[in-house]
Amino acid sequence: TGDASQDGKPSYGTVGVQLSWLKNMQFAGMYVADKDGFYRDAGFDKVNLISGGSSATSAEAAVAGGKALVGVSSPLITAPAIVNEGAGFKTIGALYQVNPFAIVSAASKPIRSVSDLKGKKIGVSDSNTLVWKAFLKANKLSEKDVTTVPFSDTSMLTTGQVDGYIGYTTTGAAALTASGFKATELLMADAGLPMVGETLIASQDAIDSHRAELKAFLKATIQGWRKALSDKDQAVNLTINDYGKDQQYSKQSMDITYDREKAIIETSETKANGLLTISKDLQSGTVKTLTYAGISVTPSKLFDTSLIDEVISENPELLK
Amino acid sequence: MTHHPRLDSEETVGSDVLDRGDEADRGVDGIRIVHLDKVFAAGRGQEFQAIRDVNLAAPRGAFVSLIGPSGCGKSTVLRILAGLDRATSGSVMVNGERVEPGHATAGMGIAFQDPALLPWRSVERNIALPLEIQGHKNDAAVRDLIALVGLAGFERSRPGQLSGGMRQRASIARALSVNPRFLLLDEPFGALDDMTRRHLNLELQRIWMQRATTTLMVTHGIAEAVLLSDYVAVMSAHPGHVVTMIPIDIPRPRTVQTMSTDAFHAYVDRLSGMLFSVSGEDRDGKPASDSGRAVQP
Amino acid sequence: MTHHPRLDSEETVGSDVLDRGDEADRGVDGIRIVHLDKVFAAGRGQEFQAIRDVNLAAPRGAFVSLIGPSGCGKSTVLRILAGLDRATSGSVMVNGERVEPGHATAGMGIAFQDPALLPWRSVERNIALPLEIQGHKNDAAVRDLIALVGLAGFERSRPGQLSGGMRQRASIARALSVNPRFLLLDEPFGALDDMTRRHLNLELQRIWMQRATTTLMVTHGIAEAVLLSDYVAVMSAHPGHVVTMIPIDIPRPRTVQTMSTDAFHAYVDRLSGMLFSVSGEDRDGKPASDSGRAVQP
Amino acid sequence: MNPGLRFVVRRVCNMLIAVVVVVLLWQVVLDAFDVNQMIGKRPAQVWTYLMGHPDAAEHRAMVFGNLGITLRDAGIGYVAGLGFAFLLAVLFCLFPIAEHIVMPTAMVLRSIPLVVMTPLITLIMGIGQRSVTTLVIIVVFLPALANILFGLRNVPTASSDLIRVYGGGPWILLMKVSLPGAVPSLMASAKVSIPSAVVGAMIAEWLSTGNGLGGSISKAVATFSYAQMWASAIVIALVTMIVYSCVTILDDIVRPRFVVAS
Amino acid sequence: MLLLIGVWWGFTYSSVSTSSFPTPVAVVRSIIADGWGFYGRNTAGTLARAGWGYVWGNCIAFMLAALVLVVPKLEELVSQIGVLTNCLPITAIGPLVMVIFGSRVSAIALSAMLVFFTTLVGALTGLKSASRSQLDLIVVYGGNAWTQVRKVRILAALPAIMTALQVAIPGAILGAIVGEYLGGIDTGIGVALNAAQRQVQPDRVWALSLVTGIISLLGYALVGVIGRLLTPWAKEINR
Ligand SMILES: Nc1ncnc2c1ncn2[C@@H]1O[C@H](COP(=O)(O)OP(=O)(O)OP(=O)(O)O)[C@@H](O)[C@H]1O
Ligand SMILES: Nc1ncnc2c1ncn2[C@@H]1O[C@H](COP(=O)(O)OP(=O)(O)OP(=O)(O)O)[C@@H](O)[C@H]1O
Ligand SMILES: [Mg+2]
Ligand SMILES: [Mg+2]
Repeated sequence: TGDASQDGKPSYGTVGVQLSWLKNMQFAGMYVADKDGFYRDAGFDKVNLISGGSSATSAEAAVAGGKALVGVSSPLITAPAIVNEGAGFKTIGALYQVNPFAIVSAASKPIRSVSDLKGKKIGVSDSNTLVWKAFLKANKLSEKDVTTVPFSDTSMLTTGQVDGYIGYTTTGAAALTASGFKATELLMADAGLPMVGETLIASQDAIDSHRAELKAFLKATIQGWRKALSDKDQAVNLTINDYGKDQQYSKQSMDITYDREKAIIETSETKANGLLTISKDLQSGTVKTLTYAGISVTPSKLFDTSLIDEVISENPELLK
Repeated sequence: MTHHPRLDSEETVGSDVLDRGDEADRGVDGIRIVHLDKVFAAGRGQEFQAIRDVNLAAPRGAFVSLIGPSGCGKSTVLRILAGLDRATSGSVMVNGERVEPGHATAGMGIAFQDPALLPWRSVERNIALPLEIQGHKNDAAVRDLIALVGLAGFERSRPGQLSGGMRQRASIARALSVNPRFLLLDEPFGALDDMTRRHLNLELQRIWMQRATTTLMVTHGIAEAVLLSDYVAVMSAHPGHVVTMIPIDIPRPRTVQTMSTDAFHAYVDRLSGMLFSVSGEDRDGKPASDSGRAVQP
Repeated sequence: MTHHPRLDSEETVGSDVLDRGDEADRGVDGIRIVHLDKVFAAGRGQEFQAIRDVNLAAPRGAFVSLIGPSGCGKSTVLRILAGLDRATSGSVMVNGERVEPGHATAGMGIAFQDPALLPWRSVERNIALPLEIQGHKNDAAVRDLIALVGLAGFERSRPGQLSGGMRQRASIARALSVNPRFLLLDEPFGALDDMTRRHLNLELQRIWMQRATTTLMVTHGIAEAVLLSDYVAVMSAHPGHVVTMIPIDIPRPRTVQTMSTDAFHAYVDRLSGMLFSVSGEDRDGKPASDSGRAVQP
Repeated sequence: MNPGLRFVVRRVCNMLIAVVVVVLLWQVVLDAFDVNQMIGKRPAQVWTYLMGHPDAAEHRAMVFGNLGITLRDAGIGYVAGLGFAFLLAVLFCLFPIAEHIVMPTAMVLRSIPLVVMTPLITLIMGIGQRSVTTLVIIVVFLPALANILFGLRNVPTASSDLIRVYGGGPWILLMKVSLPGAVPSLMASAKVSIPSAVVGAMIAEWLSTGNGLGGSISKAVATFSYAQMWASAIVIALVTMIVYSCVTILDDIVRPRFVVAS
Repeated sequence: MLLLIGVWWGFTYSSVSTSSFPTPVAVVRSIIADGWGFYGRNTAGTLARAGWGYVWGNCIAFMLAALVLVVPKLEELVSQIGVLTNCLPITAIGPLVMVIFGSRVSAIALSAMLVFFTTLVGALTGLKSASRSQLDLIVVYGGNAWTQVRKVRILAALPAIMTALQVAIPGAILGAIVGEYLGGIDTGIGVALNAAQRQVQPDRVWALSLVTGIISLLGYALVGVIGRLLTPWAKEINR
């Protein structure tokens, strides 16, 4: 719990946030919250946005090790951590309301439905093994119906080594199309796998003893995302020219990504309940999906929505 | 090539050896070194002239010794003759063939100043190496050579298990293994006791007489040079230069007894005097000062 | 230790040197080698006895030369004296201290049979190495030694840029750099021409007389041994054994002139005879046969 | 006890000591850095996973099954990579010009991350054993090549002079001098290449076939199965260490035949 | 080198869609288009990490090699630890390194790890290459094992060590890139590579790889030249 400074405003000092990937469009709301001072206003001296990368479990590791207050992750990692290790994490909010995973395939040889999958060769990177397993299970496909190979680069699709691969809808087909390769995708969410994505996780310890801090963070993050969703130029600009500057992202593909993201962040549910919230349906849907992947977990073990609910109810302006 | 090398010697070279009837096939073109210069890069952009304008001619089949103060360039001349180093200028011919750096002269045998045995090969296999390279094996010859240099019983020893003198003897045997028509020896007997040395001297003479091998031997032993040679060339230092070449007119075969003749002693004294005069001016035996280091821009 | 080493020599050793009034501090315990044996493992489980029951005693401050046929074990004795090899049996004392393998005898200088210069160091720094190891620097001394061995002008050359004889001279200078109280020399002048050799012989005598250095020199030059030594030890081969030790009773300082005295010649002839008799039975100068290889179970 | 047996016993003891120290180090480092127990499994936890757990037999079957695949991949790659490096080094010795063509290529190949290379390789070789072997070769190849080449080139001038004066060409120099002289370097490459081959095989499995320990380890990390990850890692590490020890023993036997102190 | 480019050209020209494997022209164009601002910043980051990794890896390797020299019994153990650091896949140790060293230093740690073993083995082999007589020389003048190390062994080992240091260069760079690839870092070739891959920009991916290759090549050549300058005697007597 932060100290109250002289003017009565709480001060939480500097905290770290472990992102799930490089600084790209996925975290635009946080950039806005940082740039426009929402985090500062909430009582943080500084919020360090720590880039992620190809190391899949960095968020859990950072949160467990105390290096980050909040991590951005996915139930597909958090749930096994809880089940396998009895880890004290909880998912306290979710940005994506729709399962972002999709099977990306060439438009010339499209995979548009589950029935198209038979006999195809699909590239699956290790971090997506679970969701693929769940997908097969949910659609009653056996390992024999489709060939699975490790996936390293989209060139495997463009050179025809695979017929499709599992990627994020926000970057997958869009980026490919932007690069001149016509691609289509089959959203897993449309194939019986509801799930939240880009979840915010915190350790049970933080939830118990740093509740105010977490709530302040959630509030500022929601503010950031609200601004980002209403001001496309700022969001895209911050990504390209500031936070992700060294990657020299192309504006065209960031624009596409923004639009796709917006669609899965702003759903009818979040319009009603507030950004980052997770409805009961979505919770049980996520848990069902996890069950397909062989991970049995209950919603109450995986989620703790009490903080986000409190934040929304305490700050009704976040719903307007 | 008709150009005749200029020799800074008092004597002229050639006819006396050709008179020897039993060696009719020997020409006048055994060794022919003309205006030989060698400049080494001495680091930091500096240069060091090791030998300057070295000239030397000897008939085919002759035994020539090269004596001179330490560091005067004897090994340098020998290495150029062997085709191992490139002369800065000048030319070298052996038995009628021009020596090209990097090309081996056919029928050459050589013993370096340092024995250069391959540490993983036994004595026997070290001696057989030249034959192996040239593709003919001759175990009997190798065995004879081992006995000749007194290494019988050590055929299978590795060089690391030999004494210094034994290594040197192995290296001599190796030089002889190819039945050379042209033999280069760089202080071959330096590490041997007098007894062994004398024995090998006489053996060397025997082999040389049998095979009419054109031989150049670098040595520090004046007596040894006189005992074995048709000609003894004397070099001065800094930069190295052949100042004279003296024919040794003592009948062959020479024996241990030869060494007590007056003629022999006269040659030895004369060569000692010469070596003394090229070596330095100091009566007390101060050595050639190596300090006059020629540094060229 | 009161036990007196048995010497297989005709002479007994000691008193004549002690008589020399100017060297009153010299004791009788300069070098004391008692019943020394060395057996090498010769591979494939075989053994080779290099020396057997070597005994040798010389007073402190004496100059002892060791001569013998190539491969008789001279270097082996020297390396054991230097504490570099472990004797199979027997004991060795130097200047009153017991030599322990792996421990350096204080105040020792040594020149190996092979110069063993460090290729990355200049001549100057190679010579300064022992001083550096012992933590005292003495640039002036190093400079003097370089001049003494005639390497002035080559201070900064690396060993690879020197001739064979020059390398050997650098190695001698290095042995002298520590102002040794005990000096071991293994054929130190083998690669040098007579002139340089004689000069260095006399310089060595001067230094030895100044500093009362107990010295053991392995050499193949009988004249050199007589010129420099108080005692000359003669070794026979297979296995190596000191057969006799002859005191040289010629007044000091000896000079080039000494070498033409009758006394000198008498010693040289006597030693040659001895060396001859240990070297082999064959009149033609056949060397010591190395074939009697002692293989022990 | 006969000397051969004593030698083996001593080496085995050394090996055991190394294992004990590594296990201690493992425990100590994790404790010292206070690594979370979920991620940094301690020796005891790995032991439980493999031996004490109710599903231990299943775990063992999985880990050792994958180990077999990885060892096969690494072994093939090791032999091929080392052989290839050796052949090229020999080629460079005979035709130095070849070095100027191949060396830069090898360098570029070595420094491009395999994640980028893999799609190209799988495209050419197809997904399977051939591309795994190719990837292992890329990892093993350069250090081995550099070491062998260094050994082959490190010929005393005196020895090469000797060959030259007797009319021996590059081939004879190579056979009579360079190769025997390079034995220590060859053995050093053989040693360095062992861990390289193993890690190369695992990377290749991860990126290309998804089989073996390489595949299972990264899948385990992705699904937060750290006990499995650690168990796999430790097993492969131990096996590699044992193989390395064996080659070291071989080295100790072979080397003295070629380097004789003079 | 030209040959290599030729093969590349031929390959990309003939067989494959250029959208996945670009031609050399496309790669060069991409380099020019991205410009100094992009490559300067990213390579500077990677180079700094690789440089530190190189320094650390080598320092640790040398320290351990020195330890082995003083206590020869440790050789087996030390090299086994080297083997250990070198036989674990980055996917396994990556998370661990991130946890232990923190994400920012992890690239340096990985780079150091890849450098460490090569140098260790090179140093251990080299330190044994001093000749018997050179070591004897030190003993007779009262030097101890440590004097032997300082005056003889290190210098005798220098040629072998320089080779190891040369081979370690691509290792260091690769380690840094993979470290960046794993995460926690905002600027660097590894990050840019990862981003470009995700954004499906094969031109840039290959351009970055090429730049990496060239940097390694330069570093390799540089160390080679330094090695030759440091060991002028190596081509002289070479006993
Ligand atoms: N590689 C080299 N670089 C520079 N200088 C060299 C090189 N090799 C030889 N020299 C110099 O050339 C001169 C002649 O050397 P060389 O070996 O021919 O002498 P040498 O007459 O054989 O002497 P020694 O009788 O001592 O063997 C010496 O002064 C030596 O320093
Ligand atoms: N490491 C070794 N292993 C086996 N035998 C050895 C070893 N070192 C020396 N010997 C043998 O010991 C004998 C004596 O060698 P040593 O070097 O002492 O001879 P030396 O008297 O110095 O001869 P030289 O005058 O030729 O130098 C030789 O026969 C040699 O073969
Ligand atoms: Mg010479
Ligand atoms: Mg000797």
